[in-house]
Amino acid sequence: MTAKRIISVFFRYLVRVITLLFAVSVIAFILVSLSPVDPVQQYVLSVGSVSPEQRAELEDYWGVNDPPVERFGNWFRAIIHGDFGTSLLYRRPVIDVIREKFVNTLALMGCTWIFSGLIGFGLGCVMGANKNKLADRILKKICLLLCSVPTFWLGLLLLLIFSVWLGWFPIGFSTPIGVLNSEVTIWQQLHHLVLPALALSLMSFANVALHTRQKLIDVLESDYVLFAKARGESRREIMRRHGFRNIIMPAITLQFASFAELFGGSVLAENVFSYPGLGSAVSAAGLNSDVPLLLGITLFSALFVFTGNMIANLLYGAIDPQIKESYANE
Amino acid sequence: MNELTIRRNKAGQNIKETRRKKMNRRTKTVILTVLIAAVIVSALLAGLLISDEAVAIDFANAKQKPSFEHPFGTDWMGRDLFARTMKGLSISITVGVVASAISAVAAVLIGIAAATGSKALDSFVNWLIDLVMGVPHLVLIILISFSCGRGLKGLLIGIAVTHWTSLARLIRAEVLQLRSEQYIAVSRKLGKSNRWILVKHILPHMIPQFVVGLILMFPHAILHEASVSFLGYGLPPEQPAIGIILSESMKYLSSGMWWLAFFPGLTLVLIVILLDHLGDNLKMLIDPYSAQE
Amino acid sequence: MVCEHKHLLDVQNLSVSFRMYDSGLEQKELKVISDLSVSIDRGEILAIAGSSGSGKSLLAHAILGILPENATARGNMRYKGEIMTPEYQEKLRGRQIALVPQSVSYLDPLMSIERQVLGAGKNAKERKPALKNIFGRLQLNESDGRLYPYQLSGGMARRVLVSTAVIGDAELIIADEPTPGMQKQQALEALKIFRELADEGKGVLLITHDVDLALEFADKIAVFYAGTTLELASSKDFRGGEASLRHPYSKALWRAMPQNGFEPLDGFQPYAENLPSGCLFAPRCEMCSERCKTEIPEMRELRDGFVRCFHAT
Amino acid sequence: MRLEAKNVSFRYGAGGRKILNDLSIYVDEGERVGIVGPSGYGKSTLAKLLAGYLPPESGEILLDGKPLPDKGVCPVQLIYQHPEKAINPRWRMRQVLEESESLNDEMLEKLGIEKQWLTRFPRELSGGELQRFCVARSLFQGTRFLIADEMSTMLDVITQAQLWNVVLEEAESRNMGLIVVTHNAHLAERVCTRVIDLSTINSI
Repeated sequence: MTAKRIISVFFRYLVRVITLLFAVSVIAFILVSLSPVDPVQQYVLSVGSVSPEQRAELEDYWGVNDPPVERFGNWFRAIIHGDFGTSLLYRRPVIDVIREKFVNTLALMGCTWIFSGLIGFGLGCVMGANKNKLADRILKKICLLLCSVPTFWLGLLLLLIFSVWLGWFPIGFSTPIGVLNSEVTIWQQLHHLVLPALALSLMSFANVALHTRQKLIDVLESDYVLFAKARGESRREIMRRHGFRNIIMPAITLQFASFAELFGGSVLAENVFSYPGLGSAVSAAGLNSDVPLLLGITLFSALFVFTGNMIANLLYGAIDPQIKESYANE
Repeated sequence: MNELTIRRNKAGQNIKETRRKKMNRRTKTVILTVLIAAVIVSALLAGLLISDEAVAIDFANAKQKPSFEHPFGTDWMGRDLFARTMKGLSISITVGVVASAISAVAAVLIGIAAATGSKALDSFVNWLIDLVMGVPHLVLIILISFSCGRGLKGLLIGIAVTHWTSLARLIRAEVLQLRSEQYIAVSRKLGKSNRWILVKHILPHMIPQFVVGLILMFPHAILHEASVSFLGYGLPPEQPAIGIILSESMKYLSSGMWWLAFFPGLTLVLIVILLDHLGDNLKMLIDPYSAQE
Repeated sequence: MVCEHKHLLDVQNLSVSFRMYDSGLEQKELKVISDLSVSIDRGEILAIAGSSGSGKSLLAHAILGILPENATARGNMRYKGEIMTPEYQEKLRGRQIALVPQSVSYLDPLMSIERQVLGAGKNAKERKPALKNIFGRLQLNESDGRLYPYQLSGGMARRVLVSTAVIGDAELIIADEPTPGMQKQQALEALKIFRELADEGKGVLLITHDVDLALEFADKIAVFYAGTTLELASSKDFRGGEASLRHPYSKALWRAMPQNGFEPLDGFQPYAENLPSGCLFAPRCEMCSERCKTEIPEMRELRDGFVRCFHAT
Repeated sequence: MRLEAKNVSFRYGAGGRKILNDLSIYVDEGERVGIVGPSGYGKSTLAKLLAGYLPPESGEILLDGKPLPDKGVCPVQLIYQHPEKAINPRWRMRQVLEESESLNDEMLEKLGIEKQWLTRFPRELSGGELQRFCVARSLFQGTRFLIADEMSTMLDVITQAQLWNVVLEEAESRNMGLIVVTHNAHLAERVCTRVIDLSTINSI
């Protein structure tokens, strides 16, 4: 693809992402303003008593009595300048809260993403290669079972077994209690990361494995593999030249397209292990009607997912010559 | 069910042989489907019929291990866990089924509209699907639940809004492919209107997909309902939803009451697995080609 | 059918049946090829002609030993006089016996033409120098090697598929429906390569539903009907008119051709699910006797061709 | 009555190569016109234009002087090469005939369609039998012209002869116009009153 072509395709996606993000912000704002919970009242509750002037100033700040479109206008303009407002829960700018907690969530989702990708893909290949043999039937049953298990219950079980009974791992939080943030060693952080990551990975690798298995079976039952067999290619050669090549890229593309699922899963995992990432923050924000934080995280998560989808679409264009050509003469 | 089979051997003579026709797969699948459906319906009814005093607080025998009298044991307030789980399960199933029904109907309408409507409508629907799939499901459900004041209504709408997208995309692709078939073009040349073609050609093809898609949506919806109530959204705390029972059990994990977390989750998983099997079996019955394993 | 000199390929009473699920999810046994006998020698083009969808492609897959799992094959096949066990078939596939498949869907969509024609493993490097003149011989130019299958026109795809067989220097080439819906001139042009290969001493098995084309091009024709061969005749027998043919079905075929009588025979080919006992053509044959209804006629030699009928003269 | 294409041109997609260019052809009632030529030169495209399945890029298709109706029952019916693609796999064969109200004993008997086929699904019948249903379906009251696009290419020689004898008989008895698209020159000579080589009338 010529450079000019790539840029124009990238630009088209950028426009699409921007329109989608704008739509997300509009819908999120509408949903939030529909809520019967009055943000000012919520703030007063969390702060304790508030003098009438302060209340008036707060109402003005929230623009409670302005028409909704205008309120959205102010809020949106603020966001463009990077001012997401301050979080009620953490009493700090939403941006800082998100930046700090995103690192934890990224660590959790990152290793899950890699772990479930590699193990899922590997298992999927094993299952697909010996379809309906013993190994395939057993692994398939296990994967199907894992897909029907809710992530949070899985987390509870892991907590029960490894923390309560065996005591190998801490009950929760990403850093040991009572230790200042600065002194926390990397090992301690990893130590707290294992169980939530395990819980999240067990479910997502099952999905990847089943998808890969089905894709490999379709490839191995295709005409061109039959023709490769007719030309005397050994089973191993067929797997390498045709099987692997034809499923590796769709698998990678699927991995990038699964950010939404991953984020959803981490919300649950973080809550079970009270792991201080974006996931637990968004559910806490919902419970305590911390509107700015809720909107901030929603937007951020949408951006995160759209980026993944964009990479997936670009990757898909790169590997499939037919789609690459359709870009070329568009 | 005896069936006379005539098998030819090499020499050309016919060997007449009666052989008890083993119960063919079709009847086996039908029986299995009915069985699973019965179990699910009984779980649903059991939950609804359980009286309130069965789940009443009874501090006398609080924190009891699973015993014959209390198969799932009791919680820190002495409430019988088995009764609460069954009640919670029926709520989960109802919410899951209703939410899936709503989203399945929406998926069909939007899917067919996108496939049969104008190009602009089609690209708008695609954009809408990207939008809904863009925000992680749970975040969207939290937002919707927050906007409805965190009641059952918010939970239902939340799950319905996040589940229709994949089925809509599947139905849209299926209808688009069907409309390009030659027999549709022939039908037009025989003077048939678009409506006639939709009813006589396209819908009979879509109904099996729709039914199977709907059934396969139940497990996901139930899992989502449990997850959302686990996070504290959805039903008020005193209602015994599986998610709530499990989230409350977290506090008592370290004090050794493992049964509080184990059994409710297990029953939920069992119901989800049963529903998955129900979906697969129905798929085998309704649409034999695609289910040809 | 005992014969002294060894054929390149000799198929004796081959039967292939499939385990299928019908709508009622009941498992049925579908006999797609029943007691088929056919043989090919070097330097000869044998056409297997019969209506499409009656299992001819399966014969090619049976010979190569690449039938799907739910298929079972009985009867014996010999290549150069040696029984074709699965291990022997595996050694032959792609080296001694080459398949030219029907459509471009038999090419890997994500691999360039050159890499696919060269094939896998060590012999790919050996074949590299030969690639240039193979492409030349099939009117493909060097640059076509870099294309992908979806970029090929119908004609180019067919020539690429033929080149995969030619490059391997196989001795037996099986072409499965190489000229779908082509006009006579175009088809003969596309098949010219197979005549060259036959003249170089290779055996060519041409599977087609176009009887017309088979008569013009092949040396010998095996008449395929409901999964079995009814007659093996040289093409000059067919050109010689109805009298020189043996089996009543071959005669009916000859009479039904537009350029002969265009007179159709009544009745339909039987289905693989409920094949008649005895001779498969019995229900439609006017010479049908009691024996035909119960006994399967064996292939027997008649006027230096072969026929599977008790009454043929 | 005459079915006519006047100075018709066509290409697939905006950038595609022009397949038919300024082509004119006509067929009168009772005539049987063969269209022959190498495969891939636009025979099937012309058949689809004449039957109103594709709008020509330029030029027009006239039936009895008036443009072909694109709504309602079309008196010009097309029969495809692959019958299994032209029949809804989920319908029973009876429904296929009911769609054009041509399910009557006389038609079944004429086309040699056996009663027990009516309750079967398309996948349980052979190509020859399916093609008979396609022919029966298009021979309803209003049909004036029948276009057979490689109708018997996939069939064996005997089934081809059976099918054509039936179609010719019906065409004569109803004085229908027939267009026979085929790559088989022998078939064209045998069946048609007049044979046209596409390359002679297509200025490509």
